[in-house]
Amino acid sequence: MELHILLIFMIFAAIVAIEVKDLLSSVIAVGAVGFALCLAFLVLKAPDLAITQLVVEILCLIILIRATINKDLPLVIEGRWVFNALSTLGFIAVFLLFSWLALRELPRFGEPIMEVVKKYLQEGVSKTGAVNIVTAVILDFRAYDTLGEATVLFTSVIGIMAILRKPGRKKKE
Amino acid sequence: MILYFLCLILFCVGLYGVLRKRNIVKMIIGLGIMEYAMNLFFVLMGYRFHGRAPIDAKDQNILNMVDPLPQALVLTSIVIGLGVTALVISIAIRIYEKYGTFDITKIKRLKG
Amino acid sequence: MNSATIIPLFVIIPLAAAFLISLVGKFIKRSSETIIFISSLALLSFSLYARFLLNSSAGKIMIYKIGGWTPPFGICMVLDGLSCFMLITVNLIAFFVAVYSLPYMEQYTDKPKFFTLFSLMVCGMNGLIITGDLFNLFVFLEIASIASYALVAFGTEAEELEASFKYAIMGSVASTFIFIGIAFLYSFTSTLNMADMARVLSNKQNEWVIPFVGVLFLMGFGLKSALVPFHAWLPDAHPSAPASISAMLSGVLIKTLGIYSLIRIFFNIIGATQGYLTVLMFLGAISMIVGVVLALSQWDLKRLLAYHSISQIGYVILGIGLGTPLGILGGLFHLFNHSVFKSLLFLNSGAVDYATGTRDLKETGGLGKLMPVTAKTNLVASMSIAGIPPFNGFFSKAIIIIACLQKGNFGYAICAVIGSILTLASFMKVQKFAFLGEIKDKFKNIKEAPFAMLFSMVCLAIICIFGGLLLIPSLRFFLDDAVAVILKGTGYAGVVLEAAAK
Amino acid sequence: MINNPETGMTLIVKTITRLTVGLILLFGIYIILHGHLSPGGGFAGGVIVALSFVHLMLAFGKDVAVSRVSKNLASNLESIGAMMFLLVALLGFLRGSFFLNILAKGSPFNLFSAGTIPLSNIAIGIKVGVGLFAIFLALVVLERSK
Repeated sequence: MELHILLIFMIFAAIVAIEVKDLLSSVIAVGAVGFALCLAFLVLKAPDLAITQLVVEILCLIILIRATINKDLPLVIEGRWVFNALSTLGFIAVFLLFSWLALRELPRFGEPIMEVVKKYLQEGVSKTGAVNIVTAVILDFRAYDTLGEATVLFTSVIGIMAILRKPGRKKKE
Repeated sequence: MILYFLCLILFCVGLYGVLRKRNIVKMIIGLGIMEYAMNLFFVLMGYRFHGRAPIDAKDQNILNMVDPLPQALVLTSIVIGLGVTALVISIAIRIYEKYGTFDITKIKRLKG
Repeated sequence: MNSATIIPLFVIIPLAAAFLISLVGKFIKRSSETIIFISSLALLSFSLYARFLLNSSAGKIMIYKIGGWTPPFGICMVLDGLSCFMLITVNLIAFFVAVYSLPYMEQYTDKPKFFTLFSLMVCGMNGLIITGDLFNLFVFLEIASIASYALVAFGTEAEELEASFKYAIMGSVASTFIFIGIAFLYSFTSTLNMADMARVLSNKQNEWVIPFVGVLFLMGFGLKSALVPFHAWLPDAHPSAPASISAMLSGVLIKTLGIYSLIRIFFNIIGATQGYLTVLMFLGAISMIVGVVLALSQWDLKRLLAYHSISQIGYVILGIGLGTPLGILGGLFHLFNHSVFKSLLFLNSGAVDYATGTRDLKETGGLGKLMPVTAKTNLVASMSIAGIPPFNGFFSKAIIIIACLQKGNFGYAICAVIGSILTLASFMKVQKFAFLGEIKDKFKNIKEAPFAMLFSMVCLAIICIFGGLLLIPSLRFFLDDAVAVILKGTGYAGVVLEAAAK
Repeated sequence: MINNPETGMTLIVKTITRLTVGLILLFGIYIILHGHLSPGGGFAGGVIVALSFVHLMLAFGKDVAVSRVSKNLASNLESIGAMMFLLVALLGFLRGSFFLNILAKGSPFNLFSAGTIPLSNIAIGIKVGVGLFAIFLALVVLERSK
């Protein structure tokens, strides 16, 4: 039941984050959505994710505030034009309709079919020695994902440093 | 069933933000909300009623553990989201430095 | 060490090169160039060697179990006809673009960072091709995309930043759609291994999940491969990227990230029903026409080439969407040809930009006399993209058109013919305005591009000329294995699981 | 800690930071090391370590933190961390396949127990921590030089 409350709060905070005029308050509203997500992870029995989400959220907020703090905070004139509004809302309505139909056929909430994961749960500790099964999955059963993951972060750090360097091109002679 | 649908509504709020807003930072915020909804949707899939966190206790043998696989994948996806958001924010900062505004409709130096 | 241990090398080599370059790039002069040259050469030779290993392996498939776990529990790498075909295409173009960009990148500061990002992009593409796991495909898709977002904005000029921002936002939206699709599939089949998922999906009937997931993937990967409703980012992103990167983007990136993933998911996992095929064919035909029509009015050389990329991708999607063996053969062959001559065209435009400093066709004129080699390679590439007989473009387009006629939908065949005629027209314009006519006075003293750029352009031109030979019986195995994998469809699951059980 | 008044925040924040930065860093290292026993692992711990540096920089101004970890040192350390993780993966080649967990597994509940998992956790922790701090340095350095 508390998940329903959290989710409704997140949707409300997200709408506030999108619609509010001032940039800084929309950044704060996104922070609220992120922390509510962290709470949702705790309720869903995922402590690993709660820690990671909390900490990543703080860093994201710092970077976002750094990007918007002393910029001119213009009065944000509302949306682009009517056709764009209609097409977006139409697309969202169709997307939600079909997702409702598809969601009905998925296993019900709270009863996941866990064929592959049974092996992880039974042999997690014995085969990998790690008590935290999630870490066992990350660093042993599916360690290749984490290599890709570390590369994603490495790419974004190198990419950011490449974008933020001062003289982009040597001036032609 | 309702939880999944609420999560997809949150996803659509983020999508609305990305497609409709003119301010670059608002688009980045919409993207962030879409990432949050995406991660929550995957973890919701792995929840088990009165299940336990997937960490073995020393004494008893826990049988009803929650599904650890979505948690492992969403950990990866959270850090991917951080990487993409940081990259897009640094592009936005450089754009602000060059164009002097965050308004996407005014950033139109590209021809065609 | 059985023969399958070659497969992880396709990811380890570019990763090690990227980490090394970012470590030693600044201190040791020219070290980043040598490292990138060695790693791309090694990758090319390994992909060719893997092709022959594949011939000798049983059932034309090689499985590599990471960490020693059997597939449904761990991640496995799968090397079959289709992925080997894509590997050779990717590493061939990556090698020539790496050689090309050694002198070309002198215009930009901070070369080591460029080569790190380039090597990471190649690592992302290679990882995506050889993986047998759906979430792993998403992770490597992200690596290649983030590297290409940063590379598009490498010149940090105003237009490039704007183009890169639009590309990054649309790319991330596509990735979220793909991730939602993966979440649906995981919840429905509770496994992430592609082969295991195909097996579970084939005997678990559903009514709305697979169509919904199919549409999600079509939107996500359609945006990555710039099909028409989602092509808005491509004409902005490709011209503003450095020339070697737009060659990689147009030549290879939209194919591996977009088309290869679409093929894998639609043919090997979900099972291509007639509904999906007609949608694919329809999208392909529209892309063909829209791309060419928009390209006619362009004066910026690279923007014109970007619009042509959209129309040529339409050919490939039309070919593969036909579903008949001849159609798929034509589509894949055109995929290989397009990546060769489109990257050659972008490298030519880069050479023109390097020498004259401008890409606008109005200003450049009569460069043929001062840049003879570039003019000739551009002629070869223009002829093959327009589909003139001796060159490779003609063979693949002809096969696609014949396949369309065989299958009986004449509308698409007529679209294909009109498309190639308009392509010919617009490339005559390029040839006339860029290389023929009289030379402008401010370009009197330009000199030919440096040797390394000419080397890779000439080699690509040679491949363009002799590309048609791939159809002769002795070399047909190269394409036929890929076509066989696609035609097997969900049989892919049986083959992979049985090979993994060994 | 040089506490010249004009850089960084007010004195109160500086004194509190002086107390908490060490604790945050220690907590981050704890999370990295106990990745396979308690929740959190290389990623969460690395981000906490990065936050302790960011915390230091916000409170005391740019030059204090930069004096400790300069920008190219940060990017070098990050590539070293990434190299370490790749080497741990390649270790698996010695006995069979790519990511094989070849070190002794040990008994489950004590610290040195899960083979290569703690090593990978440390490598990822270093990489994430220093990498994210390098991002923050790049963002702030751009601000100064405008």
